Amino acid sequence: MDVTREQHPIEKMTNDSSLIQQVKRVIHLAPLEKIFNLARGYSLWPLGFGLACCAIEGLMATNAPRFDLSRFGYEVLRSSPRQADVMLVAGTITNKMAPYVVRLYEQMPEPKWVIAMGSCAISGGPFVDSYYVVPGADKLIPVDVYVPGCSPRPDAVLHAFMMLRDKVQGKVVLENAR
Amino acid sequence: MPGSSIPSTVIDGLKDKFPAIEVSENLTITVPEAELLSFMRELRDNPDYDFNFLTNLTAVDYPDNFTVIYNLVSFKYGYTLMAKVNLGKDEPAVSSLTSLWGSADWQEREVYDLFGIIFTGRHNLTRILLEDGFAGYPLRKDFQWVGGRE
Amino acid sequence: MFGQGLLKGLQITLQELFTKKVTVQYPEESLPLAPRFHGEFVLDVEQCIACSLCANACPNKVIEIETAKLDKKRVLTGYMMRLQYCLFCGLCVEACNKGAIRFSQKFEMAKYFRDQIPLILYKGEPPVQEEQGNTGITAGEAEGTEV
Amino acid sequence: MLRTEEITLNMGPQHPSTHGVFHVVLKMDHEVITEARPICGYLHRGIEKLAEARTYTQFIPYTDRLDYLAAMLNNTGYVQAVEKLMEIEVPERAEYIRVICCELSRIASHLIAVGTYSVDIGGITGFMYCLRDRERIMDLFEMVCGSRLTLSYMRIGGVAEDLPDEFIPALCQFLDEMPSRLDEYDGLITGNEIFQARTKHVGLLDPGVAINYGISGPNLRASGVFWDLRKNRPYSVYDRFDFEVPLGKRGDCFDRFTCRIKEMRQSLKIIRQAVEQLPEGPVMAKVPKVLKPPAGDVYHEIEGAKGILGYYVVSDGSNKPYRIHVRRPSFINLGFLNELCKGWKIADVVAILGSLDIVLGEVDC
Repeated sequence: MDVTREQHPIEKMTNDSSLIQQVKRVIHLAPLEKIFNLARGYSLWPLGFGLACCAIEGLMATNAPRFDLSRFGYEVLRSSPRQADVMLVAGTITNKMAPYVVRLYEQMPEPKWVIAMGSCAISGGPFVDSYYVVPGADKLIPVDVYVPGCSPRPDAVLHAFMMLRDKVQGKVVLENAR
Repeated sequence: MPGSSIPSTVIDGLKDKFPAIEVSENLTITVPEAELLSFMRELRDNPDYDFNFLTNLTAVDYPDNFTVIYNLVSFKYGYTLMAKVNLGKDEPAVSSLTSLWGSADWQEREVYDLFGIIFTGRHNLTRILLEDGFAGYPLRKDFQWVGGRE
Repeated sequence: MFGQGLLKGLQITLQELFTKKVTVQYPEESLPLAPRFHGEFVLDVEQCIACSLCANACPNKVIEIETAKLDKKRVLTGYMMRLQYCLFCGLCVEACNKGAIRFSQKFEMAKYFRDQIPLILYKGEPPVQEEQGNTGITAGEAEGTEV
Repeated sequence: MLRTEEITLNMGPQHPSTHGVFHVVLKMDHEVITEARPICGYLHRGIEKLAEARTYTQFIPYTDRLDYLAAMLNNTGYVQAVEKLMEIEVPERAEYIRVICCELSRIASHLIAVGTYSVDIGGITGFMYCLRDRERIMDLFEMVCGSRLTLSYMRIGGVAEDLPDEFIPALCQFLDEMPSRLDEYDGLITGNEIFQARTKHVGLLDPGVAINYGISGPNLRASGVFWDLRKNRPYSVYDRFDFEVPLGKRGDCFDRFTCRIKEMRQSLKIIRQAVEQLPEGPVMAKVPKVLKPPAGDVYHEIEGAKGILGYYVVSDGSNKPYRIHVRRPSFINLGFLNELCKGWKIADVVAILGSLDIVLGEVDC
């Protein structure tokens, strides 16, 4: 089938313009994408965005000389979400902060990934019973890797980054993927 | 602990000036709401006490009443003092101390935010921690909420 | 003199070039962990008497114990820790009289899916009922924290 | 002076210099700040409400998450408040261990303050050096209680466990090496002309105003007010140690910064004395399994890393606290930000905010 920009197979299936746009954006040339992903996996740029305690361990201590995130090429902490690939949700998301977390995520360019670090980001953690806490980052945004711990060690965060790298590069077959 | 609590002679002097105050065993002073501002002004301005530092301001929701607690420190003498004001359950209001101590500003806003106690005679009494549209006052005992546990 | 502070700083960083490196090459070599390190939990099932002291000591109701009655003796049939709520404070380990629940040195607990996070430390079949013993009383339910 | 149209600028909630999720609405006339309205609460988790559903011991881990940079100090403040309420006598050895851990925690907190302040001003190098040395304290904490950040080491009546055997030699090595490291910071950060140009005579805090606004800790002492609870109202065993309270002169950002570096030196001095005097004995007083303090209330203050840390505990005689309120130093120090920023340029806001050394977990509680 001749796939050109004008004659995309999806146009034969539906008339929904937004869906057509979405599919055109998502479907890429597979071999090229593999090379891209290989490169992406080795140069993830995290968003310099800390919420609570985990930010000290996940962003500061991992960047510090002891653990040194730059050995992997991930040290480029961008303060602007427009330049970041990975969002490290490090800390408790409260109801007041939730809209901003979503907005930051939406501002990040595709493709983007999210690591939920610590109990709070996974499920609200110690504060799950509170009146003002969002029970988990995945209630707001899709999460790729969960790092249990309160707070996890910097090595555990490095491990999560490497797991994310494997996922980005397609090295792992995700079991029971939905 | 040395120099921690206020000597009883000073308390006696205060009692003479403000007969309405009650002093408990551990030298906690309960002040009627009407006299709070003048009592606090006396504590701050009288050189015998010189309570220049309002360290803590909070409230408790007791079954019968709200209690606002003030912790004062005098840097000059090292005295500390705990003062309490009891307020009624419906529409609790107390006069603000922002004219005396700047540190009362944010702490009063916090108490307003979490307890719904109105501080009269001050500007900008808005919620500080929660967002403006939040319903209810979470630290009241009758506050109902749903947690996020699965 | 202007620039003196800058030179001093450069001198310090230059000296640092010749000192021992502090970076740990993490995936290849691992940092020596302290013996008391709070890692993943391990349960010594032989030791556990299903007293649920750990579940009661927990600040956040993380531990869920399922027991069954067998000859007037409580037997453990299930032990699950919902690690997504855990504070890793160690109060449960401290509460255990038998030393059954312990911390291990494993800290690489990252998962791709949320439903893989709860840590099932023991899952046994309920023992054969000789009398009409009741099963499935969870410690968590007794506290009123149904999942 | 020529006036221009007023501009409103939002700084935060996600901003690298706000040290967390903090929001300042800056109203500016050209480059000059006319109003800085801080908006906090982005990390409000309702810890005080959660405390009412937990027992006295179960609340200890939650105190870690207030000021997560100095968790030991938070632990200590809370357990001492409950001990005061229950009139528990803590064993000597436990008191000394508490002092050692508290001062280590203070150093760790100040190291982060110094390091991040260096980043705020524009020098990444200082941050790397501070974090390198903080890792050593984290190692010590891991030896003692198994965690790095959220420690939960203190218990009502003592400490959780005795010090491990390898702790004291490692601590002594740390104490020997740390003074030279502090000299390094002085050379790298304090002595740097660019740093001095951006912090000296910026954000002046008048001592009288500072006291009126309840500002405490190094921020107050930088203005020249001698008020350190470890000296003025010694709690625990602080009256047995010989140390000085560093004071600033002008009360500007530079003084607030150098006060922290000087305080680290004093903390090292305290730890060294505590290690020398460390007695043998039990580390836990005899306390009942279920803690039921008598009905009543107590307010206890300690000198935290950021300022005066107070715990107000109300008991109704049951095993759960009726109410716990924390006097959080960062929260009250932040109340003065508006006045402190007025009249300064926009670049100075970062310098002023960084010098106040706030922790958002503590501000929002």
